[in-house]
Amino acid sequence: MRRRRLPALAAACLAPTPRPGVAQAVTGAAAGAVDERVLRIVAPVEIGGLDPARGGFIFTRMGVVETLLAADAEGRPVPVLAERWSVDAAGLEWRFTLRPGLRFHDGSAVTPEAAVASLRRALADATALARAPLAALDATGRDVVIRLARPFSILLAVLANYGSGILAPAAYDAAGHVQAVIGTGPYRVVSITAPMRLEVERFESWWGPRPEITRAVYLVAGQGEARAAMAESGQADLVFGLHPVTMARLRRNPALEVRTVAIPRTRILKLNLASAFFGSLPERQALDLAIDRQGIAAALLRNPALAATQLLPPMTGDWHLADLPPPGRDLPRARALLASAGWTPGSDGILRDRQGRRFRVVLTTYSTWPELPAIATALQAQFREIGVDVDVSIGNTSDIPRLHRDGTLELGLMSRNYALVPDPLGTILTDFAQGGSDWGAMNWTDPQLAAALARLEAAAAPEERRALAQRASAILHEQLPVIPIAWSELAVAIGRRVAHVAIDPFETSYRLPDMRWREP
Amino acid sequence: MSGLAFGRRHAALPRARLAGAVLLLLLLGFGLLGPWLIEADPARQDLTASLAPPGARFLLGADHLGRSMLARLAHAVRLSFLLSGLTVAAAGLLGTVLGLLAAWEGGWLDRGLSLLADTVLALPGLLLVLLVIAFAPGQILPLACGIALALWVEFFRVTRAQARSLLARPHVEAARLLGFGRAYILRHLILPELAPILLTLAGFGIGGVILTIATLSFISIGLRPPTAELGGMTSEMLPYLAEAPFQALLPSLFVALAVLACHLLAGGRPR
Amino acid sequence: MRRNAWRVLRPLLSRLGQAGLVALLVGCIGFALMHALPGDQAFRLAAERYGPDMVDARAAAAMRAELGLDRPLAVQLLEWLGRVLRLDLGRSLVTGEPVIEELRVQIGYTALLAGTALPLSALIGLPLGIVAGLWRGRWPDHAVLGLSVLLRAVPAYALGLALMVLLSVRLRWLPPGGFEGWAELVLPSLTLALGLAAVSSRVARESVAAVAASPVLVFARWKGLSERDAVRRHGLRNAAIPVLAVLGLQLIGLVEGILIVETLFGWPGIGHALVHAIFARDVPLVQGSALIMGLGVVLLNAAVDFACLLIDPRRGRQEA
Amino acid sequence: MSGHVQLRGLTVRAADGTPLVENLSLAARPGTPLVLLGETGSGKSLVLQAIMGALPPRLRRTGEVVLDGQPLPEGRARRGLWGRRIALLPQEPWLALDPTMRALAQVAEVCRLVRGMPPPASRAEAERLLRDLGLEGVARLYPFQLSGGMAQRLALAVLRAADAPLLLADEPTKGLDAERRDEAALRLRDEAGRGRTVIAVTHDIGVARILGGHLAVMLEGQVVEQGPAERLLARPAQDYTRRLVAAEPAQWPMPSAAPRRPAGEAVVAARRLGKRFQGRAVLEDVDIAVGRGETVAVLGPSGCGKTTLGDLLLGLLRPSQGEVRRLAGLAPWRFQKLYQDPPSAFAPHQSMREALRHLGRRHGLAPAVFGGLLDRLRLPPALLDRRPAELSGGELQRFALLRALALDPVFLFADEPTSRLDPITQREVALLLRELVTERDLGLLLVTHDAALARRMADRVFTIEAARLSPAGCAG
Repeated sequence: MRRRRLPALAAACLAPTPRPGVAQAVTGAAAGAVDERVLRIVAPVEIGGLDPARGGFIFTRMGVVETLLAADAEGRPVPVLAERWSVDAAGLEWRFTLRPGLRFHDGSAVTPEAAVASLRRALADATALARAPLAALDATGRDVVIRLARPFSILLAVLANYGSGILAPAAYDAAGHVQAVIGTGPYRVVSITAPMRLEVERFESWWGPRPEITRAVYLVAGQGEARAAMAESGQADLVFGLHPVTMARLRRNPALEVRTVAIPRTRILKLNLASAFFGSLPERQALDLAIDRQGIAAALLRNPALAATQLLPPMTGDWHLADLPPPGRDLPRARALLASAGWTPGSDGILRDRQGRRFRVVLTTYSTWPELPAIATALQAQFREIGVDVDVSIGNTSDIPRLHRDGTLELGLMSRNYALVPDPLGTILTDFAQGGSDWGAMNWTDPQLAAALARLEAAAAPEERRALAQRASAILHEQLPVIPIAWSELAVAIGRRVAHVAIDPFETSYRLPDMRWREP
Repeated sequence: MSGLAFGRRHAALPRARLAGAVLLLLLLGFGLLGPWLIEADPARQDLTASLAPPGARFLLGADHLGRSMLARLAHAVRLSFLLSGLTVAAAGLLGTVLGLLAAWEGGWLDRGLSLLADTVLALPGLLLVLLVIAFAPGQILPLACGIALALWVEFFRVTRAQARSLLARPHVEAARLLGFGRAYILRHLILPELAPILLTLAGFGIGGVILTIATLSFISIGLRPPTAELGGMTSEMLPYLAEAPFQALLPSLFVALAVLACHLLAGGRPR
Repeated sequence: MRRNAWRVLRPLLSRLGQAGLVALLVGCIGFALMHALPGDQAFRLAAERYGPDMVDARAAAAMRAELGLDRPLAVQLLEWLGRVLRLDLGRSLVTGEPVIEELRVQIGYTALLAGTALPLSALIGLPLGIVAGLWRGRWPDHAVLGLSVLLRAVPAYALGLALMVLLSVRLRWLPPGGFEGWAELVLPSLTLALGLAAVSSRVARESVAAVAASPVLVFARWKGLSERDAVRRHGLRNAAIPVLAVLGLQLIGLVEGILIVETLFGWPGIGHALVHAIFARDVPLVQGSALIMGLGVVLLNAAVDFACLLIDPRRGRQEA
Repeated sequence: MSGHVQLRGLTVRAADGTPLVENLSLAARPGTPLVLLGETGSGKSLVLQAIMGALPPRLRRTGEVVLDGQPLPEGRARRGLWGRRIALLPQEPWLALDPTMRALAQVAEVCRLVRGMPPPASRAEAERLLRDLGLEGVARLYPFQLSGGMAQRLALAVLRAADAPLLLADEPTKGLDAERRDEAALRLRDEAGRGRTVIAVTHDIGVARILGGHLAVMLEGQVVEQGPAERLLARPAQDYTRRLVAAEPAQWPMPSAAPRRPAGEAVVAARRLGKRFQGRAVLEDVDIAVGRGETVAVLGPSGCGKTTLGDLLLGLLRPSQGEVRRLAGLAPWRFQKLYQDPPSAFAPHQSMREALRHLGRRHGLAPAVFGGLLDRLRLPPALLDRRPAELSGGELQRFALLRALALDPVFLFADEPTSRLDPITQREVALLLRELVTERDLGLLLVTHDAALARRMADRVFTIEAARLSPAGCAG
């Protein structure tokens, strides 16, 4: 289908000079046979900016920007820009050797110096890499050399994070702002209409096998209904961020394939253990027992298997405790636990402690994930049954870290991604070591867990890692610093035209180079 | 007067108004009496009954969380009318007072207020609403204040224009000459003439506010759950349109009915 | 001649004053409210910039330091006003791009949407209104009234969704989202236009009904003109004057509609930008986009003023 | 040119069957105007509408209208005669002319669309028609830029363009001041002189006198008397006609011939008074004083600034220069005003009783005060419960007098107090006012455009011309 480039026309009228950065135009037609077909991806996440550290995940997913290495579906490191790497015996000096003959999209060569420059920028920003204990960062010969202050077992996972993407020196302006996304990936930017649209075309000098898809567009549609309609009308080939309810409808559509992949993301309740309500374990256990996870998973998420038995889902391997019983709701036990903690029901059914204070807490959540407000409402009613009065406050994503910082958060319902770096340890470390963090525990420390995590951070042997991870998960399960509610799955509606679609559970890439057009 | 003035009135209008009044009364009755008569708790959930069709247990079916639609609708209608009534009252009061002031004082005050009103009109009303709501998300009063802040202009403009022409009329001048003070002129000469127009405006306003709240809920700035409110329910239920069209459309239907009633009652005149 | 020039200049000057006030008000309201709001601006900005998974206190601290958010408010406000005078709207706090650059593309899209929706609404609303006004009290009048009330009773987003489901999912005539060609423009502009037409058809109907009963049209008939000539030559133009004046007011509805429609259809316009900027506490972008929208309304109102001057010779000459 | 019209048993009934025009049989022929004279509500306008076939939809007509021996067709077919055979000069033509179209175009379009002339010829013809009526200067002006008289001539030019043999005129002088009124009436007579059949409707005897021709006096839907105008106006046979003729100001009794008391102390006096509106001087260097028990009349065409003068004296307007001095030590409400349009001077939703009760409460007046005044002004107490819309102009004007007199005024500014009233009522109200001046020792400033009225009412008469006040000459 040929579309007239209408907005370009409109934009051209108003913007006589080409903008560097946001509307970069790349001249030079793709070599070889011209394939008119354009792969269209529709997702809810807007393009926040050009910097890999900020909203850069779009460019990594679309295959524009690459990292030194990536993770496979099991989270194991695979080479990308670095063809191999090595570490010294002390686990402190890492050496990454770049592939020979790498080119940036502007034709310039990829040098270790350029890679180091990009990594330095990542270090200076709020990225995953910035949390690693880096002592020095150098380029020698074809190698990028990273020296650590102490052993850090998840360095490879951190380097696979989009924030560690490598851009050409020409991508930065004098002040160090990213003015154009000049990466190394299989696709290069044709145009960006921030924050809604990104168009890419095949980069003919990519180091890997030549992809079949020549052009692709990333289009943002914020409304779930609009996204579903775009899938149904055949306007999009891949649609991400489907509402669980619409999934059922789309499944009935013969022109679509709806695929779901379990992802290491969990909806959890964050509790302030310093508050008067959740300080003792029986209180937390009571809340845990009051939750009807099966009901929530079935009615709101439309997949009973998503009811969380524990914090980390099965796909996290070492971290998942295999033999836990399915979650059960037990209101009498919950009430008994609360009574043991000194809470007795008042005349209105709401619990009171010995000072007569009501068990009334504010549950803070946000609507970036559309299911969260609904889950919060369900929890509100379920907690009401054991005499806990919950006030739901729906705000912005940033409310949870903010309230964490000023200590006023009581209950937070949130969706936490445990694979920001492909190894869950990266996230678990920040969330549960050292008294918790913005998206983790609040005012809770467990020396045993801290010790286990510290050993994990340094340890290397797989057998020991597994034991430690299991130990850590067991502690989290028993102590309940956060209460898991439901796991997540990534749902994608796939149109007729494309084949060989692979869904990355770590959401780092759309795997465009692997896709093929289905012959008509 | 020559005979030309005969028979120009539309016979249809009073009938439409009557229909609007009846509809409004029915809705109000549902909203006021419903919560008393219907024993079901609008917040009570039964996740196993999610989206249950209308039947013996749920007369109008259940929503996605298994709550009684009937109970929720009754509470929602009451709240929506209360909220929009409150908002329109606040906006109407502010707009009318300022409009009278501008018409009466004239001069700089008039010009200043008019310019301000025009300017507020030029701003996106939603901006004001969003900003005020952001002070206390999910609460009723800021929501009402925010909408009122955008709504007063309409009352101001109409009041000012009407009051200006009224104040220039001989009977007001005569009243002044006869020794009547401002209070008398306002109370006995201006307000009785303004009242029907302001009521019409209020009717449209109430309908508009219900829509605005529904729209705000749609971009997830509404009232806190589990508050039952028509706009919030509309957007809450929207994803379930394909699975449970009846329950999903009910709140929208009530919004439409409420707005329709207000419009019919206010008369077919545009603002 | 001087009087004639004044006739044109005076409304323009008054609109210019209004534009100035819009700028000032947008600056101050945006500023005062944004800073008085609960919630930490740095956290909000970080949430928008780094994404929901990456926002934390560290990101917020980085934002705070980078943007100088801890300077005195008065300094920040004066700085903004000073820059506006130099036509510099500053940089978006979220993306770091100049606001004017961010808005430039979006203005184009919004202008495109509004520019399509307005004529479309006129095309829908005016003929319906004229028919209703000429056949007042009879069935076409009632039908148009019912349609208009119905359209005004349905929230804009519900209307948009209904059109989306009907025209793109069921009938597959139009794409439901995106913004790449004329086809994608149809649904959002139709949604907007229907909402506007609901009002403009009523205005047109009242205006036509008033003119139809006015001595002007009666005299035109008495002169011997046929009904068609009478309506065409004396009815429509006189009826157009109030319609045009109300059109100015309609622009306000346009602004509201644009916010909703752009959000619903993911149209990358200025309304969409404004909603996002408000959520993210991106003050320069809020100020910039609200300013542009406000000035746009003022500009369009000035155009309406001018059109009124053109078709209504009484305008501006009344004092003479 | 043909144009013989006969009305045979014309009857118009309201929807409930009440006759509004009853069994009217009249004839009109070219050259001799037929004038229907009567008060508001006498049904005279309905006769014209019945001839046009433009009666309001709920009225029923019986009887026949015959034009040149043929009964006029009904319904849509009658419409085809509009402009071509029958033309109707509208009341207040400045409202009926298209405000957005230039004068010439309004005439030319009739030539083109009704008579089918080609555009250039239409323009030439229109220019000729305007010239004939002395309107050559206004071809490019819009109706709102024309004076009332000019607008009336323009409307006439429009009708002439279609050249219909039958010209109907509905209150052709409504809203015009005295001079323009005579001019308009003369022009209409001129139309008849050109061989047209003219049927005019008026409540103004002066207009009927100028038009001449055949006069029919109507009362409550019936013709009470008819005949040649000259004879009828000179020797009316019916009582009603007699009263109507006597109601012309020129026929009123002169103020008592006895030497009038010298005017008392000045209640209001102005020195070197001037007023400018937007740079334009409306009044300049005006010296005027009104004494107790004295009536001062100010005469002038509409828009000359006479109302402004009154408002300045009352203090409703601030003078641009000079000063106004009112009798010291009096409450402001001892200076009162009577308005031109009586209904607009009352709050539309208040009954008279309510309005007076409020007034009494405000000033602590005993109910007896109002009782006495009701008797004096011959207002039946039954009217007290009516609202302004349910009262006639004369009754309202007397209520206006009542509420003013209740405050024991020393000065009264009467702004054309009788110009909107029917002739007989006008006479009653005006003479009542004259009596009250002496009785109450009032200072009265009367503003009017009717010279005869001024002379019958006032001790001193001034005219305003070019913003300056001067004593009126002996003429008029």
